[in-house]
Amino acid sequence: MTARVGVVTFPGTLDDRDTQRAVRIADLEAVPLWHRDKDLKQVDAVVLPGGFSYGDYLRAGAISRFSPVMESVIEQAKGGMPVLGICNGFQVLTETHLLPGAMLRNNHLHFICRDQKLRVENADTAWTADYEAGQEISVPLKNIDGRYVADERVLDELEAEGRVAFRYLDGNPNGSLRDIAGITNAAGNVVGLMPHPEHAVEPGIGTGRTDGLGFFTSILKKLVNAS
Amino acid sequence: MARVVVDVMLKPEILDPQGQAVQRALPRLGFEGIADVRQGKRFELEVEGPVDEAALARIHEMAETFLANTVIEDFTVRVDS
Amino acid sequence: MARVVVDVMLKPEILDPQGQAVQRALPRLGFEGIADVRQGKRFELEVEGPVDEAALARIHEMAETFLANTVIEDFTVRVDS
Amino acid sequence: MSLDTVKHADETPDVEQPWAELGLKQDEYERIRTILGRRPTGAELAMYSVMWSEHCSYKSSKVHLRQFGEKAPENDALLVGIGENAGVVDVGQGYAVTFKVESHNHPSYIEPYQGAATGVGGIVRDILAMGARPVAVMDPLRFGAADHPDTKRVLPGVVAGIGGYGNCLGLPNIGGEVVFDSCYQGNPLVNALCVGVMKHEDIHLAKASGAGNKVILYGARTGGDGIGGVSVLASETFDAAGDSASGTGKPTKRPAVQVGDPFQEKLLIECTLEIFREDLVDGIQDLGGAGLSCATSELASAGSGGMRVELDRVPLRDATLSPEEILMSESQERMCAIVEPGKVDRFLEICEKWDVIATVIGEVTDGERLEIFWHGEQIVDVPPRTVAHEGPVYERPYARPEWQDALQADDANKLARPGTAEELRAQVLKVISSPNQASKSWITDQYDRFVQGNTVLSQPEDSGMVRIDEDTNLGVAVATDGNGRYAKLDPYTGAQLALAESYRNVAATGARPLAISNCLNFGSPEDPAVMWQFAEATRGLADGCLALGTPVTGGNVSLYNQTGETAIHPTPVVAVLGVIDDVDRRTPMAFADEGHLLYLLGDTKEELGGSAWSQVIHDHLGGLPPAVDLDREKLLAEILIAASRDGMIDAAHDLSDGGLIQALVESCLRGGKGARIVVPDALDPFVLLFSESAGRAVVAVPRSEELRFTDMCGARGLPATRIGVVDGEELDIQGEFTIPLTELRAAHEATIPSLLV
Ligand SMILES: Nc1ncnc2c1ncn2[C@@H]1O[C@H](COP(=O)(O)OP(=O)(O)O)[C@@H](O)[C@H]1O
Ligand SMILES: [Mg+2]
Repeated sequence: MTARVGVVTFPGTLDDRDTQRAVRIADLEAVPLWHRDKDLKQVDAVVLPGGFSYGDYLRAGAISRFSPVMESVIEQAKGGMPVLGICNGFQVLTETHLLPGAMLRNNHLHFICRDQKLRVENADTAWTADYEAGQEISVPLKNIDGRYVADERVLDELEAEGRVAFRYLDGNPNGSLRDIAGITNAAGNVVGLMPHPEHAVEPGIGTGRTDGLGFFTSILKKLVNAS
Repeated sequence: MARVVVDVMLKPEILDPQGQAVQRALPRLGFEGIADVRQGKRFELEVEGPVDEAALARIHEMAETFLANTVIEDFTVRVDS
Repeated sequence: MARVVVDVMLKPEILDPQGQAVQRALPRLGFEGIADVRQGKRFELEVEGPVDEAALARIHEMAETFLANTVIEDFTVRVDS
Repeated sequence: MSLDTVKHADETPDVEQPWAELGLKQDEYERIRTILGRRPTGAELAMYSVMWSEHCSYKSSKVHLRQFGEKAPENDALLVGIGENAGVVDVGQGYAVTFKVESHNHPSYIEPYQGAATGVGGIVRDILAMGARPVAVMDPLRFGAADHPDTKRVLPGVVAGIGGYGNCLGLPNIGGEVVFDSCYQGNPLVNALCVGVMKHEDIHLAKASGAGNKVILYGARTGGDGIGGVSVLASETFDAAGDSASGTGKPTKRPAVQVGDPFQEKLLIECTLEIFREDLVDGIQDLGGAGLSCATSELASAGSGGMRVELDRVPLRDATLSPEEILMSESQERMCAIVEPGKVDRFLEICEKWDVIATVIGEVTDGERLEIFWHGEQIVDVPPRTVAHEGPVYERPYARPEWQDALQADDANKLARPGTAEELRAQVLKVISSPNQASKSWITDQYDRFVQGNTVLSQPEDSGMVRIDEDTNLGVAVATDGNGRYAKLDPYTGAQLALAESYRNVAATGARPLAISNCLNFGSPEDPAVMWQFAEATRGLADGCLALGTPVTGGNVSLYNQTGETAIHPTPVVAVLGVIDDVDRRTPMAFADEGHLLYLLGDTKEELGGSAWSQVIHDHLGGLPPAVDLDREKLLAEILIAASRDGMIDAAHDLSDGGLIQALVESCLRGGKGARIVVPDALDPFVLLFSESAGRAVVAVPRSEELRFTDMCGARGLPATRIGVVDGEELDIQGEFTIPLTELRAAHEATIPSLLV
């Protein structure tokens, strides 16, 4: 039996089909979830993919956060279900306050698309167990609202608890405080990051690297071991 | 130091996708009775020296040539009290 | 129909690169004497029915939960006169 | 003003009508009266005027464009040719690909962000209307001088608009062009290309047939934006932009600028694709220039029977719009579908699912007229063909300009050349850091090139390439090219050079060129010299396509790109589409492996006319452009494709503007490896580095493949000269100079950012 990973589509989601592909490449079953449905179809984990849900109008993630599917995701996440937010998904997670902080316009004000080097700081989350702490990976980064901010108290807390999951290396691409590229909740089941692991899972496609596959193999192991 | 506020809004006849998206979301969030939403920009300028007519005229010009794109936007300038 | 304006600005301690970019450009355009610029959002809401205290309270709630993200932004609500 | 009904028009033949303000000529207005047997109503006048504008009717260009059909090469791959929203090409395995390049030049000058954004939106809807899922975009751009203050306004806005719209739609931007030249100062060229993929059976056409079928308008509400946009912005000079006439002669000032909503377009794409999957439409048309006037008249004209439309049913954003304005509005993100009555409910359901507004606005009739009603009263009653397909056609006079001879006599090969190795080195650095030759990554990094997870190659590679089937690895490659300087020196050759370069770029990545699309950007057709350039360029392109066996599938013409008497350089932009059976076999441009041997393919002659070197070092434009040899181009392409398929080469880069040195610098920087170059005895180092002879490429060959590769070239008769090896951390032109990669990178990459901050 393999595990079922739900991939949510909001209006304006872009990377849902790519994320489903990445899930399948890791030998998991990809289950499309629709924003209007509260029903999570008994999935074992959920990915909120990248894109511009609701055009990123108002603020990135601000409108999607109120969708029916998110009511269920929030509830289940609080109960321990693994949830990964990539880019726009990360923005949704901060808007729901499942993860602290907020995402703002990049400090240089431009959209930026590049191959981004990261350090995996926390390899104990549901989505990073297949990496080593301190491992350096490269995955595509592409966004305009990628500047992570939170107040000093929250940042210190994140650092103290080891909840900074990923940090930018070789130059901060957007002004994120403390070079934060992604964070986790205290339980390690909810993880959000701006770069796109689902676009680094096949050789020859995109940057040609497969450094992002570990997110999906991590969750596979976790779910299969649990069952 | 005095503060001057420049509000920049899309002209009424120009499509405002952002305002529309907000308006359409409101009923779902349980807020009824908002017939229209327009979203624009607000600039707060901290002005050195006195905000006299000359200063306001300059800010008006700045708004017209730079802060707003008058092809699609209107603007207002006012001293914040 | 009455208009209510909600202004949303980044909290003062949060870096505002858009405002900074505007401010940096001003001297080049020949506008001196602006010490600081902050850029925020302005929402114009057309409200059906009377804008009484209850209505304003609802709009306040809407601003707090939706129009602004209070982790990073402050807001004000006022009836447009 | 009261409603100008058909009946009223019949009764009041002598009413003065604002045909001149709407851009119609006296004889055109008379022709409308003859067609209708009465004066047109205000609504009819509005429709004819936009549909007979240069932009929609191609009245000046049509007689020349015909050659693309007349000289079309035999080609089984062409499934849908010129005349539809976009051409469709068979790429095998049951897949069809549609692609088209279109201009949004004038709007992008007035409002760079929105002009460019809606340019992307428009071309994407054209592709969608063919039944295809859009899979990639490209953006050939041209701006005024890089250091001109207005370029600082236009360029960042255009780039942000293309990125803002395309990124939000989820379409990878896989290539394009950025060219600076003062000739584009008041007339930047913003061309946009979209590629879409479908199965053969999913091809849809823009026609309304089957009496009783419903006409459904879906997408955004109709507003007052862009009214007169077509005729004022795209066809005439636009001094009066912003207060174009509104069709009724009312004093209202409607903005001619359209604002795009990429989020709405994304919903429109997904909704439309779901509608296609369930086979719910008979005919479909996007709304672009001329809005509903265009969509209704084209659908009715292309189909059988007539059409009846209740215009008052159109959902409006602004309730005060008059029927004329509704017909002319260019509000974005709208589509029009013809749907059988039994499928309407399901159609509307899918629209509701995607939050897309959809309204039945009329039906197909068994008559022959396009009839439009406003609250029950008839305001339009026309034969649709006369609006959409039988507009005026002009045989504009053309003549080779007097200055052409002097321009060609001003030979660039006679310009002063560097006297020493030191000077040559300095000129190399100057050329590769000049705005046209410098790295464009400051721009292209603002575009998402990874979305959809199928991008195999993207800028700065020779062509963009996307995988279209995950199981078989089938892929398509597209490149766009154009060189206004060459075309100015000789428009016939210039157009062929654009074609040859684009063709070569596709082949360099290992894909087999199949078909072309083009965007012809020129000055005023009323100037005989411009018209001559246009005639020559189309003739060159048509002849070239015939020689290469790649048919023209469609394209776009943008005229009136001029300021006062001064036209832009004639700028035909050519897009070539190619297919590759296995994307794993693609050839990238990067020199990535030390020890690989560098071969220069083709002949290098002394050809500096129109070259980057002549522009950067001497600010010179004169002489003749490089000669074209299309048989040679074909041979080169065959070699590049075979070498990729059989794994004989590891990298390839086509040679074009900037010559060999430009290609070497780009391939070295891309791979992070240096190269040692030995100048062949027969060649002068300066000519080797800077000549822009066509039909050339540089390739990196693993030593183990050298014999096989050179044997192949020898057997086929393609000159292949070993010029060096991938090696070290510097570019070493032996006996001349060396430049460390770090210095090259700094020179190549610093220019564009420094110009735009
Ligand atoms: N330069 C050109 N080469 C070939 N076909 C062209 C060219 N310009 C326009 N066409 C064709 O003429 C038809 C009408 O073009 P256009 O009005 O731009 O279409 P649309 O309104 O769908 O964008 C299309 O089929 C287009 O491909
Ligand atoms: Mg079309």
